[in-house]
Parts: sequence; structure tokens; C-alpha cells
Amino acid sequence: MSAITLDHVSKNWGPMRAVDDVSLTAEEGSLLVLLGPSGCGKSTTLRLIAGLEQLDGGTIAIGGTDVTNLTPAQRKISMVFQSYALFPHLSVAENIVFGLRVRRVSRAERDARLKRVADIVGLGRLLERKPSQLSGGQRQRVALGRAIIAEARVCLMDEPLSNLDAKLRHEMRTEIRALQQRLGMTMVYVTHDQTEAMTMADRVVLMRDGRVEQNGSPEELYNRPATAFTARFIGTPPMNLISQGDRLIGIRPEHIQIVAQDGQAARVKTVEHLGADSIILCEIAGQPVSVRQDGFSKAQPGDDVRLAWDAGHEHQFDQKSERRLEPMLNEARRIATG
Amino acid sequence: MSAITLDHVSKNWGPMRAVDDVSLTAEEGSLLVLLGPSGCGKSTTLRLIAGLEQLDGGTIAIGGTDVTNLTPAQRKISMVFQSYALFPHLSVAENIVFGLRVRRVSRAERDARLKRVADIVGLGRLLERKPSQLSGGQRQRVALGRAIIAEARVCLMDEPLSNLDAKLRHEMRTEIRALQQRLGMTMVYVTHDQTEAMTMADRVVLMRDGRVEQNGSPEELYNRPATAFTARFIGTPPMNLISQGDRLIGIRPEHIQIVAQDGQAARVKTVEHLGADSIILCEIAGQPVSVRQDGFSKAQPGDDVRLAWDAGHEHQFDQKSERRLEPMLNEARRIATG
Amino acid sequence: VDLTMYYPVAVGGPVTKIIDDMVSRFEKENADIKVTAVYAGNYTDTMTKAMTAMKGGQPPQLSVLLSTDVFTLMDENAIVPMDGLVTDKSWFKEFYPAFMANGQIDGKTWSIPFQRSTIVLYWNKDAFKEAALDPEKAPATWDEMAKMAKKLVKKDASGNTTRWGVEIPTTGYAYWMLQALAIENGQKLMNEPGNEVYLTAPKTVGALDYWVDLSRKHNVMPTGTIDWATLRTDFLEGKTAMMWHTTGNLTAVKDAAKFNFGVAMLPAKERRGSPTGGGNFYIFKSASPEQQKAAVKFIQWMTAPERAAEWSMKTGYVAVSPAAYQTPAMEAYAKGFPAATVARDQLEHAVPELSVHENGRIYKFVGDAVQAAVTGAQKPQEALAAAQQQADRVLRAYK
Amino acid sequence: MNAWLLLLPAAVLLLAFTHYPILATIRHSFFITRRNGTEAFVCLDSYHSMAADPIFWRALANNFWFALGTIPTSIALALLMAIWVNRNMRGRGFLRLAYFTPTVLPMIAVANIWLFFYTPDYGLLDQLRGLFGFGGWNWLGDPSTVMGCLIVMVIWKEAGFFMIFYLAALQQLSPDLEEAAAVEGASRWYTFRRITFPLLMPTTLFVAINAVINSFKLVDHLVIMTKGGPNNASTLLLYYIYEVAFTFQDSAYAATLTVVLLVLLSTVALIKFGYLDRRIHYQ
Amino acid sequence: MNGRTHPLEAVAAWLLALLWLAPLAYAFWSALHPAAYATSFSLSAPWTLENFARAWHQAPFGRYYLNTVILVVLILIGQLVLSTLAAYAFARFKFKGSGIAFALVLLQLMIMPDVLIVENYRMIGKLGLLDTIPAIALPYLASAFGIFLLRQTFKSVPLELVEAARVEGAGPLQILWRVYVPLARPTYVAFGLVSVSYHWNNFLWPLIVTNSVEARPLTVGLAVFGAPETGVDWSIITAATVMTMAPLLFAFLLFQRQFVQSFMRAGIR
Ligand SMILES: Nc1ncnc2c1ncn2[C@@H]1O[C@H](COP(=O)(O)OP(=O)(O)OP(=O)(O)O)[C@@H](O)[C@H]1O
Ligand SMILES: Nc1ncnc2c1ncn2[C@@H]1O[C@H](COP(=O)(O)OP(=O)(O)OP(=O)(O)O)[C@@H](O)[C@H]1O
Ligand SMILES: O=P(O)(O)OC[C@H](O)CO
Ligand SMILES: [Mg+2]
Ligand SMILES: [Mg+2]
Repeated sequence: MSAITLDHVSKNWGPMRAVDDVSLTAEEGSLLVLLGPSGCGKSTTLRLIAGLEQLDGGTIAIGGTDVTNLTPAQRKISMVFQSYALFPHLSVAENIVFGLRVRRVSRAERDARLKRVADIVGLGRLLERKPSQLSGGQRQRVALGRAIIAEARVCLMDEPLSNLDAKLRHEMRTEIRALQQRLGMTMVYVTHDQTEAMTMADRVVLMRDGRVEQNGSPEELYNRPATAFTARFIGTPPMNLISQGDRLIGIRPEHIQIVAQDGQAARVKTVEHLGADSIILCEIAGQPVSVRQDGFSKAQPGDDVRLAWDAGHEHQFDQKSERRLEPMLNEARRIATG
Repeated sequence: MSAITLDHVSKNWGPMRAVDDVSLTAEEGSLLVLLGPSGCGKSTTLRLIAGLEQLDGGTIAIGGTDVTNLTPAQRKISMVFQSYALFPHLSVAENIVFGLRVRRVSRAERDARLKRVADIVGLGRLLERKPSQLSGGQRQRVALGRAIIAEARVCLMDEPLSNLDAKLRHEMRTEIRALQQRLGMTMVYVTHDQTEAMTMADRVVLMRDGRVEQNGSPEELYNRPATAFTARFIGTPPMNLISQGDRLIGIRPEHIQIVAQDGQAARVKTVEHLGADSIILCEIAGQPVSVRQDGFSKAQPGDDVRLAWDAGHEHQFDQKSERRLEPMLNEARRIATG
Repeated sequence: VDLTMYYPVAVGGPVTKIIDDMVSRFEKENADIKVTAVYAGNYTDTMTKAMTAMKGGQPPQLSVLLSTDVFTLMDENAIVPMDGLVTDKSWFKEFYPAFMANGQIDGKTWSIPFQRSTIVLYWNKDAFKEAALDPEKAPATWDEMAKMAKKLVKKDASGNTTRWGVEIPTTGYAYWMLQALAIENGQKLMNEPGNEVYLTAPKTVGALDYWVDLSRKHNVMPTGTIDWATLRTDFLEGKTAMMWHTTGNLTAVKDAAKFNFGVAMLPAKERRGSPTGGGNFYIFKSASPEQQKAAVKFIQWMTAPERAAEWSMKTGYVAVSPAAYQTPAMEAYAKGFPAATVARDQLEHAVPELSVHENGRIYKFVGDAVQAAVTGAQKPQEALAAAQQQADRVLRAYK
Repeated sequence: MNAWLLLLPAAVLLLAFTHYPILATIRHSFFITRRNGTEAFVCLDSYHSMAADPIFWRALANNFWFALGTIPTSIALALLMAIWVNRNMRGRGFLRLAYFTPTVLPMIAVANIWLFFYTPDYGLLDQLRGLFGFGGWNWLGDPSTVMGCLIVMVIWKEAGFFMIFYLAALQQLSPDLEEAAAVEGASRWYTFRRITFPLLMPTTLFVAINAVINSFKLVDHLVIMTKGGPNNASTLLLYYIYEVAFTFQDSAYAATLTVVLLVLLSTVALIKFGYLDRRIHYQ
Repeated sequence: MNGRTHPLEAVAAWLLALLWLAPLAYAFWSALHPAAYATSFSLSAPWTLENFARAWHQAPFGRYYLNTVILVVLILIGQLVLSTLAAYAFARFKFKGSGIAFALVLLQLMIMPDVLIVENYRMIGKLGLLDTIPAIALPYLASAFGIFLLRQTFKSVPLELVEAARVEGAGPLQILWRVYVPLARPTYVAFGLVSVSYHWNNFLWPLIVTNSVEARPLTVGLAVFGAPETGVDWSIITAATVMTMAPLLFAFLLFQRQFVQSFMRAGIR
């Protein structure tokens, strides 16, 4: 049993509520992503789970046991830090077995476990190197190795990929996910990169100002954002939100077509060619709307165009509360296509 | 006149040829991007243009004048360094007018020009601050301000955005490009980020191991990569290259469809949902092929699928030399669609 | 019994070796006594060490210190008189009375002479010859010295002096030299109880005037200070034809001189004269009775005629008892090297060395005044007046 | 884990050998110890005699000139050395070694060597002067030259030490800055004046403070070379304190003199922590 | 950029270097030649080691060496241990009064034991330690400089490393020993070298608290030995001088690269 449950957890920094009455559960063997803008409380939440900070309210349970008052060491978790937190003076092997030495595991057992773990993370031939002699991806794997050798069922990761370049990030994300699934770990993964969240998570918890904004599967967050905040946070470029009376009409750039007639009149402001597709930034009645088109768009800044979209792709939010409104029609369609 | 011409330029670091017989021209008023993987010689090339390093061979001309043996100051260029190289003990205003003071421009004129430039880069209210009190984006703008106040016709930039987060990077890229066009500067811009290259450049020079791999417009690099190296470097995910006899067949992920029949048999390995589209990594006869599909793909790892593409989207490279081969058919089609 | 003894070295030659050798011989003869002899620097350093160690609670049991440190040591309650420690007081009578003078106060004997000296004049006979002077005749009066010195000065082509006529050291023990000059000028520098000094007496001033004139008027002595420590080397290098120095340096000069030299009593003004100098043995109060007994035994051994003669021959110091000069070895030595007895012979003109309360401070005041005068910073009169004033302030407490 | 427990050993020793002695010094300056060992409160008497003591004033003035003579020159030299050895100059390693070596040598040993340099007539300096037809000069025996001689020696001894700090600081300066200045057309001297030197200000401050403290602490060479003479021309405060306390055995007066030294050093501390640290640009 | 040096500057730099080495070169010259050549320079002067032999026999230099080594090692170990513990407290613990406590430590940067000789002498006297090697060491064992330096270094250790160690189950002392100390190595090296050279060279305090050969370090031994009164000739004094500084000089020559680099990496300023 290794599910993680947060029950009405709060944490204040002085007057500021960094984590505000957060409840959530990461199922055993699943990967839960904490997503949100900078400063929304992701790291604090993770550190509360790790026991690196004291709670101001609520309880945390791991595998059914209340761990609220245990030290990090007692919680039997492992953790991968943003910059990996590899000990620069220790070799790869020493880094990986650090925790075992601290816990005075016998030499023989240490060696045996090291061998196994080195195989899993593919570092067999680099064990003698110092972290400074490793590439970013290799360092990441050392950090992973250190996290899994303890055989903790729970692994916490705080933006472990944010220091890597795009290519490596892409590779590592696949690798982490594969490992997590293979070993059946329960993982809580913090990121502010929605691509990471979307591609890796079983479940995404989107946070905002210390609170849970939405908790759901990646598809749910993308297809059925519960609030305008979620809508604006997910997607590149994010969903267009057009003010219409007391509502916000949401429509994703990839769901808008440039049409010859009908549709709404718009003016092209800039065009960005990304290779596989292009982003055309237009303006409808003073409101910016971005449109995504496959291939090299021929639109030019200054062109007058007409934009159209399938009503079925429309989302609606209350202008004031920014909460999602569910017109029956949309609802029906969603179930049909979902 | 401010075009920059490099003629058979070389630079060695010990035995290593960091820049190897490079010739290129940046037209007056255009933005030329030097693109390439880490260590390929981009920065060195830029520093040669700036006069910060001595050439080992070839000549450099700016605006038709041979500047090969001139000091940086004599070349009348401005430069934005990767780390901005702001003087930490000087205020924003002092940083910006540094060059004018060096050149003993009168106080009145200095002030007038400072005001103008501060408006352009939007730093009017921050002039008294020290660099350490600025955000990354603001620092960037100070560096820009310092570069443009000299009214040099030539501006060099070395990865000026690599320290910024994604959002700011996106904003600044638009801003730099707009400024460059407004002021009609000739700009050489170094980056290893292909998105930056594709969205900003009039012309992209892709470097590899100190040599020019391809020199063309962004579209050319994307649509007609001259070598397999270019093909692999440009696009996210990059072009699939499938070995077939003595050739490499190149096909971009967005040009492949999953079809019910015909096409090549493939097996799905992983699926990544990015929101607007999904990347499906498949294998055809042991060779990895990624496929880009709009929306949420329903493919599952392990599925057997069939992949097809329009022959017109096919690129061909020689297996050995990795150079592009131009089948007459492709050639004809390209001209038609180009 | 374990004894620790501090001792100073103020002259050239392998003095520490000589002491170590004597100590080990003593230990061999007296198996029950172990003496650790610690070389502690010059006289000032040694006194400093001994005082500091005493205040820190770990004084040595005996020490060789300046004979003139006696008042300071008494004031600090540091030492015991010898009277109660010896059974036969006739021992005190074996020494030259001139050497006992400093150590006998209020009818008690506080110290026993050991490495004792007077100031003598060394002259370079070869230089005398070169200057067409009688190489066997040293100057007998101040005037003569000044005159002869003038002849002895040698200059090179560019007018730079390559040899001076005479040098009297002005660092280290400048007060000692001043005292010599003052005595010769007919002026004593202190009173018996050691709480008054007479620095501004006209004859004291006259003594310093003469000293300064040697360099500034007669140009026979370099200006600026003359270093006690390196003067012997200057003399040996031929940089000066005459020097005033302690007889304790005699052997070192003899061993190193590459020319013929002579030793004479200091020249006279109103009279001949030199203060005695050098170090006596003191026994510390804090030593246990056995240690004090052992210390006396050691002192007696060290000052016995044979050892006194040996010590005198090895260093040049005056042997402290007449008996020492009657030992066969000494007699033979003096015969072959008559200079060895000049200092002793001078004892007849000698007076006790400047000995006052707080002698360290007073020495500094006098030394500073001498240096101020010879460097030209102040007139002798002013310099001595300032020193007198400071000395009066310090000595007021002992009246 | 209690932080105070970790601090304890260091705290005990600091209290015993820094804080308590400071307070005790101040206290003792108001008392005298009589010959019989009892103490008597004398209020400001010792301070009055200090004010009347010409040697004290001489030592204080000497300390001032000594500081003025050594500090600016050794700092300027250190900076110059650091700039040189920071370059890719031929033989850089050797130069660093040459400049730095004097600082690892014991002052006592150094004083012996320099003593010989300054020996009149046959000392090295006079031999060199002799080559040019000059006569001997009594360098350490003349009040007008003795201080200068000591200052030269101390500069020689200290400059290399300060160089290391400058070198460390220079290496932390981004080369970008000099390059940016070059692109803007600044000459080397202008760049030094406007960019490098201001950025080295924290180091200069650190070095200067150290140099000031050192100028009060350095007395070892006096023991060997001059004993403060002639006529106190080279006496420094700490040396005088040593003399008074240990040669003259007057610890009350020594305490009074030490109080002056403490006041001077505390002033330096106040200037540093209270004023300069706030004004100088730290990166 | 920083490769270009004016040839005149290079010449000046070299001249200065030679000037700077001259005193040392002289000391070696005089120590390695017979006394007659101590003051006159001639290429044909014969070389000799006799001055060393004579100096060695004239004073108990062997004992002085031993004392100095014991002293330096004692101080170094003491300083390292005490500074490490104190710096750890200041760097990573929040406690009431830490600001004041730290200021009180910094006081010793300005007012070093070197200027408190009189009272420190009394203190050592009260402790009954006069004329012992520990007496020389005691006032220096708690080093404000060491505490300050290590605190700076410890503060620069990424918090993440500490937290990683905590998650792995390490306690405060384990964290100190396994994380902080190894990471501060350049600082330890730099500080160690400064400390060793300082105390190898220290003079006034050891002069005051020691009286006997058994406790005297080299510097005091040299001063007593070389007192010019005794008229030892120059060659022998320089030989003794060279002997006094040789180990330090030798160690410095060997480690100068590491030393300079540690110094720079430790960021002392
Ligand atoms: N130790 C602390 N003391 C005071 N405030 C803190 C502390 N740690 C975090 N905070 C504040 O708590 C809030 C939440 O911080 P947290 O680090 O959890 O954000 P985050 O979501 O991880 O952001 P990021 O994506 O930038 O890492 C922020 O406003 C931050 O300023
Ligand atoms: N000063 C130097 N000395 C020696 N080699 C150098 C120097 N500067 C660069 N090089 C080498 O020259 C090659 C090209 O370097 P350059 O800095 O131009 O690469 P780059 O394309 O800018 O790479 P990046 O994207 O990582 O900045 C690299 O292999 C680099 O190691
Ligand atoms: O050198 P000494 O031993 O003769 O002693 C010198 C005088 O006594 C100093 O007072
Ligand atoms: Mg965070
Ligand atoms: Mg680069």
C-alpha cells in the first residue's frame, strides 16, 4: 500500500497561505502531476509530503499510515530534486548508495543493490565518474537511481527536468514514466510545464494560489477545463477566450479555421512559422485570437480574414466567476466524442 | 551600407578548427541567424565578426570595408552578449550611455539619445536602477538599449534569450525582430534554438563542426533540407529518416497519416498527448518513425497500424554522403507548391 | 635537584657551547644536580624572560643577569641574598671588590659576579702604521684620541669615508658608554641608593658633547647610530681603526682579526675610568631551600679560579677573582697575550655600572637621549634634559 | 541538535582569549599593581601619564606613517601584479610564485635578510650605491631613513598576499564585461578605471582593512632590526606595549596603551561594518 | 582578449619578479657559500653546505622544528574542528542571538590575540600553561577568520543537497560530515595553508610565552640564535634563516597551484 492522501492540508509562510486547504489522493502505482504557475504552492505541497516542512493544518497519510508528524527519513520516501542534488564530491556509485550508507546497510547488500539499480537506470559503466563528468541526462538517471535504490514505494519529484534542453527533456520524460510504470511506484511530480503534465500524468492537479483549481486526467483538463484559468493555462498557444456579454467563449486555436466566407471578421497581426504549423495572431473586435494552421501559412500581417469554428468545440465560462458553464448541447456532444 | 561579408574565414583553437572556411553574407537591414548544435562554432564566428578574436584566415568586410584588422571599437558595431554583460555597478542609464561617454558625446546629446532609446526599449522608469534590481527581461532590454544607442548599423547577438523563461523568450523574440526591422539594422543572431531561428530570421545559416551546413531562408531549411543533418536538426519532432537501400527517405511527422489499409505496417511504441496534437512513436521494421496527429490520438502502445504519406512530401538523401538527392518528380512538385 | 638557569649572551664567539660544556662538567661532578641552562637572548631579553616567567609563576632558580638589575630584582621581590645560603662568608672576599660593588646593598650580598667586564679600547695596529702613527701606542686622552682618529680616517677617490677613526656604540648599552665618558669627565651618573641620576650635570653634558663632536665636529666617527652588535664586525672589517667595546669580545676579536690589534684602557679626560659591566648570578626567592643550596654550589663551581680563568680565556671577560690570574693556565695565556689583562688592570679606575631602580626604563631614556644627540635630532643638552625629566618621574616613587 | 552546543567550544575560547582580555585590559587601565601585588584604583592617572609620555605619541605617529607608507603602495602594487598574472603572459606561473613567495616567509627570517641589506657600508644596498660612487649610509641608524626602510620591506612582504585576493576577484569578473567595453570603444585604461577598478572595490576594501589591521600588528621585524630605535624613530604602538609590559614589567600602563590600540581597531571595524559595507557595490 | 600584453609590460612584470626574488636569492647565496663570500659576489665562489651544518649544531634546531610542527598541527586541527562546528551553527541553524553571537565572533577579526598579549599572558599564567606548546596555541584555536570563511562556504552549499541527505535519512552531524565538510574542501585547503603559514611564522606571542628550548618554535629560536650581539656571521644566520623558512617554502612551491586555486575558489574577500 503506498497511496498518498492529503487531507485539508495547509501551510502558511507568515501571512501568506502557500498551501490552502488542499486535499488530494495519488493512487498506488500512479503518477500524479502537480501543475501550476510559478508560486502557486506546488513545491511547498511536495515538501509537505516529504516532511521537509511542517504542516499548519490537515493530515498526510502514506499507504494508509498517518505520517504527519514523522521526519523525512521515517516516511520512507525518495525524492528527486530540481537540480538533482547530486553530491558533487561523490562518485555516481557513492551518490546512489548514499542513503544506504547513512542507514548502515551492509557492504555486501549495498553492492548487490547498486548493481541492480545501475542496470535499471543504465549507468553500469559510469559508476566511477563524478557528477561533473556526466551529461544532464546521465545526472538525471543518477538522481533516479538514488531515489529507487531505497526501494521506497513513493517517489517525489520537483521539476526534475527544468534544467535540461528540449531534446533531453523529451527523452527523459519518456524514461521516467516508463520506470515509474515498470517499478509500480507511486509518484508525485511537480512541474509548471504543461507538456510534461499532459504527456506523463495519470492525474493532473492544477494549482492556483495555494488551492486546487482542477483535479482530473490530462484529457479532462484539456477537453473540459473547469475554469477559465485552466483553459488559459493549458495548450500552446492557450485557448482563446472571447468576451461575449456575461460569458467568455473559449475556443482552442487549432479548432479555428480561416474561411473564405461567413465566420467572424478578423485582422491578422503577426504570423509565426513553426515549421509543421503556423500561429496566426488575429484580432476580432479588439480581442486577440490565435489560430493554428498546419504547414506554412500564407497569411500576412494586415490581411483581413474570416474565422470560423464548429460550435461543438466551444467552451463557455461565466464572465464573473470564470467557472465553466455546461450548455446541454456541449455536454451531449462531449459524451459522444469523449 | 552595412552588409556583412565573411570570406573564407577560419579560426583555430590549437589543433581544433572552430571555424572552418566559412563564407556568408548578411544583407543590409536583414536578420541572419547562426544556428547549430552546441560547439559548432557559432559564438566564435560572431566574435570574429566583432573583432574579439583574431582570424586565422580569410577576410571580413562590413559595409564593403575590409575590417579584418580593425579593433572591435573601430568596427562600429554593437553587440548583445549572452549574459548581457551589463556593468553591475552602473545604473541602467549609465549602462546604456557607456559607449557614448567613451566616445565623448556631449552631455546634452547623450541625454537626448538616452531618452529616445529608453522609450524604444520601454525602460523610461527604470533608468536609475542597478542591473541587479531588474528582471531578466528588463536586463535584456538594457543590453538592447546599449546596443542600439550607438546607432551602429550592425548589431550582433549571442544567444541573448537563452537565459529567459519560455514566456519572456517568446515576447522578447517578437520585440527584437520588430526593433531590428524598425531601425533597419543588419543583425547577426546566434542561437541553438530552431524555433527562434525559424520565427525571426530572414536567412538562417546552419553550422556544423565549424562549417556551413546550409544557408537559406527558414522555409528552405524546413522544406528543402540540403542534408540529412539539417533534416534531423529542424522540426519538433524532427524529420523521420528511414533507411532504404543506399538512400535515406525523409518524411516529416506531420506528413504521415495513419490509414486503415495500404501504407506500411508499423507498431505503436508510445503515444504523447500534447493537447492540440499527439505524437505517436511507431516502429517500421525496427526503425523509429514519429507521427503527428491533430487532437487526442486514440492509438495505444502495442497497436498495429498502417502508415502512409504523399510521395510529394518525401525527401531523399544519399545514405553515405547524407546529401539531398533531387528526384525530378520531387523537384517539379516543389516548384509547383513552393 | 633540578635547576633552571637563564643566561644572556652579549658578545661574540660560541658562548652557548662554552656554557653547555661547563654545565655538563658540573653535572658530571655533581650527579645529584641537574642544571638546564637556557640561552634567553641579550641581557634585556633575559631579564624580560626571567621577570615574565616569575610573574607567570614559573621562575628559574637562578639566572645570570646584569649586575645592575639588582634594584629592580629586589623591588620585584624576586631574589634572595646569598648571605643566608653560604656557610663561609669569606667566599665573598675572593672576588674583586669592584665587581662585588653592584651586588652589595644594605650590607647584604645579592649576587655573585660571573661574566664581568670593563670597556676597553681596541685599536688596529696596521691602520695606525698606515696612518704613520705609533702602532704600539693607544691614545691616552680624549684630545689625543680625537687627533689620532682624524689621522686614521681614510677616504676614497669620491670622498666617501672607507675607514673611520673611532666608533663608540650607541645602541644596546649606550648608557654604559655615556657613563664611561662621564666618569672620565669626572662625573658620576647615579647615587648609591639608585634613586637619582645626574644626566644634566654639566660634565655629563660635556661627555655627550664630546661623543657627538667625534662625529659632527671632528668627523672621525660615523653619524647616526652605531650598532653595538655589528661594531665588532666593523672593526674586524677595517671599517674603523678604533672601537670602544666590552672586553667580553676580546677572544672573538682575537680569533677573527686578520690584522694586528691592541687593547688599551679608555682614554682620560679628567681621569681614566670605565664602569664595570656584565652579568652576575642571582638566586631566586621562589626556589626551594635545596634548590637554593644547589644553586650556590653551582655558582661556586662556576666561579672557582680555574673556571673563572677558563671562562676569561675563552671569552675575554675579566676573571672575577685575583686567584684566577694566578692559575698556571691563565698566567701562561696572559704572558702570550697581554691584552687579556688590560680590562682587569683598568679595574683600579673602574666604578660600578649605572644601577638604579627601574633600570630598564632608565636605560631606555638615557639610550634614547644618546641616540637623539648622535643622530642630530636634539642637542646633547636638550636630549639629556628630557631624559632626566623622565627619569625623575619614574624614580620619584623610590625616594 | 542545539546550535549553542556546536558553538560552545569556540565560544569558550573566544571568551577566554578575546572578550575577557578586552574587558580586563580596560579594567586594568584604571588600576595600578603595587609591588606587593595589591591593586589600587587610580582612575585616569595612567591616561594622564600616557598623554604626557612622548614615546607614546611618537609610537602613535610612527604607526600612522607606517600605515600611510605601506598600505596604498602595497595595494597598488598588488593590483598591478594581479592584473599581470591574470593575463596569459609567458611565465605566468613563475611570476605568481615570485610575487607571492615573500608572504609565506617568516617575518623574523625576512628581517634577518633585510637587516643585511641595510647594513652600513658592506650591506647590499651600500655595496650597490658604492658602484655608483656613493658613500655608505646608516640606513637603520638614521631617524630619517629607518622608517622608510621598514616600509619598503613590509611592502615587499605584503603586496603578494594582497595580490592573491585581487587575482581571485579578477577571475570572478566576467570577461564579457571587458569585451563589452571594448566593443563600445573603451581603451584599456578607461576600461580599468570605469569598469574593472570599481568592480574590484569590495576587494580593495577587504584588502585595505586587512592592511590597516596588519599595520598595527606587525612588529616582529622591530625585534630583529631596530628595537624601535634610533631614539624611538621606528617604535610602533604594539612594540611599545610589549616593551612596557614585559621589559619594564608595567602591566597597568601596558593596559592603558592597549586600550588605545583597541579603540583604533574598533574604529576600523566600525568604519568597515557600519559605513563602507553599505556604500560599496557588492555583486 | 586578455591575451594581449604590451611587451614593455611583460618586461616590467619580469623585472618586478626578479626584484621580488632578490632577497631570497641573496639568502640562498650567502647560505651556500663560505662566509668570505657573504658580502661579495663572485661567480667563482665555492659552494658549501657547511653553514647549514654549523648553524644546525650551534642551536637545537631539530627541537625547534619538532616544536613548530607540533604547534602548527595542533592549531590547525583545533581551528578546523572548532571553526567547522561553529560555522555550521551559524550557517544552518536559526537561533536567538545568532546575530549578536556572530558579531562577537567577528570582533576577533579586528582584535586578534596578537594585540592582547598582556592579558592573554595572564590568562595562560592562571591556567598554569606557561612555557608549553599548548600555551602558544590556545589563543588562536578559535579562529574568527576560519568561522567566517566556513560559514560563507557552508551557506553556499545548495539547500537541496542537505534536504536530499535528510530524505536519505542523515542526521545533523552526518549531514555536516558527509555533505558540508567534503564540499568545503577548497576552503579548508586555503584556510589550512593560511593558518599553517601564519603560525609557522608567528613570533611575538611565542616569544612571550615560551622560555625554554622545549617549547620554543623555530622563529623564536632563530631570533635568539641570530641575535647579532652574538656576532654569528652572516652566512650562518642566513643558513639558519633558510632552514627556518625552507619547509614552508618547499611546501608552497609544491602546492602553489592548488593553493592559489583553492584561495580563489574559496572566494576569500
Ligand atoms: N521558505 C519560504 N519562506 C517564505 N515564503 C515561501 C517560502 N517558500 C515558498 N514561499 C512562498 O510560498 C509560495 C509558494 O511557493 P512554492 O515554492 O511552493 O511555489 P511553486 O509553485 O513551487 O513555484 P515555482 O514553480 O516557482 O517553483 C510562493 O509565493 C513563495 O514565495
Ligand atoms: N577560447 C577558446 N579556447 C579553446 N577552444 C575554444 C575557445 N572558445 C571556443 N572553443 C572551442 O571552439 C568550438 C566552438 O566554440 P563556440 O563557442 O563557437 O561554439 P558555439 O557554437 O557557440 O556553442 P554553444 O552553443 O555551446 O555556445 C568548441 O568546441 C569550443 O570548445
Ligand atoms: O657585554 P657585557 O657582558 O660586558 O655587558 C655589557 C654591559 O654590562 C651592559 O650594561
Ligand atoms: Mg517550486
Ligand atoms: Mg556559444
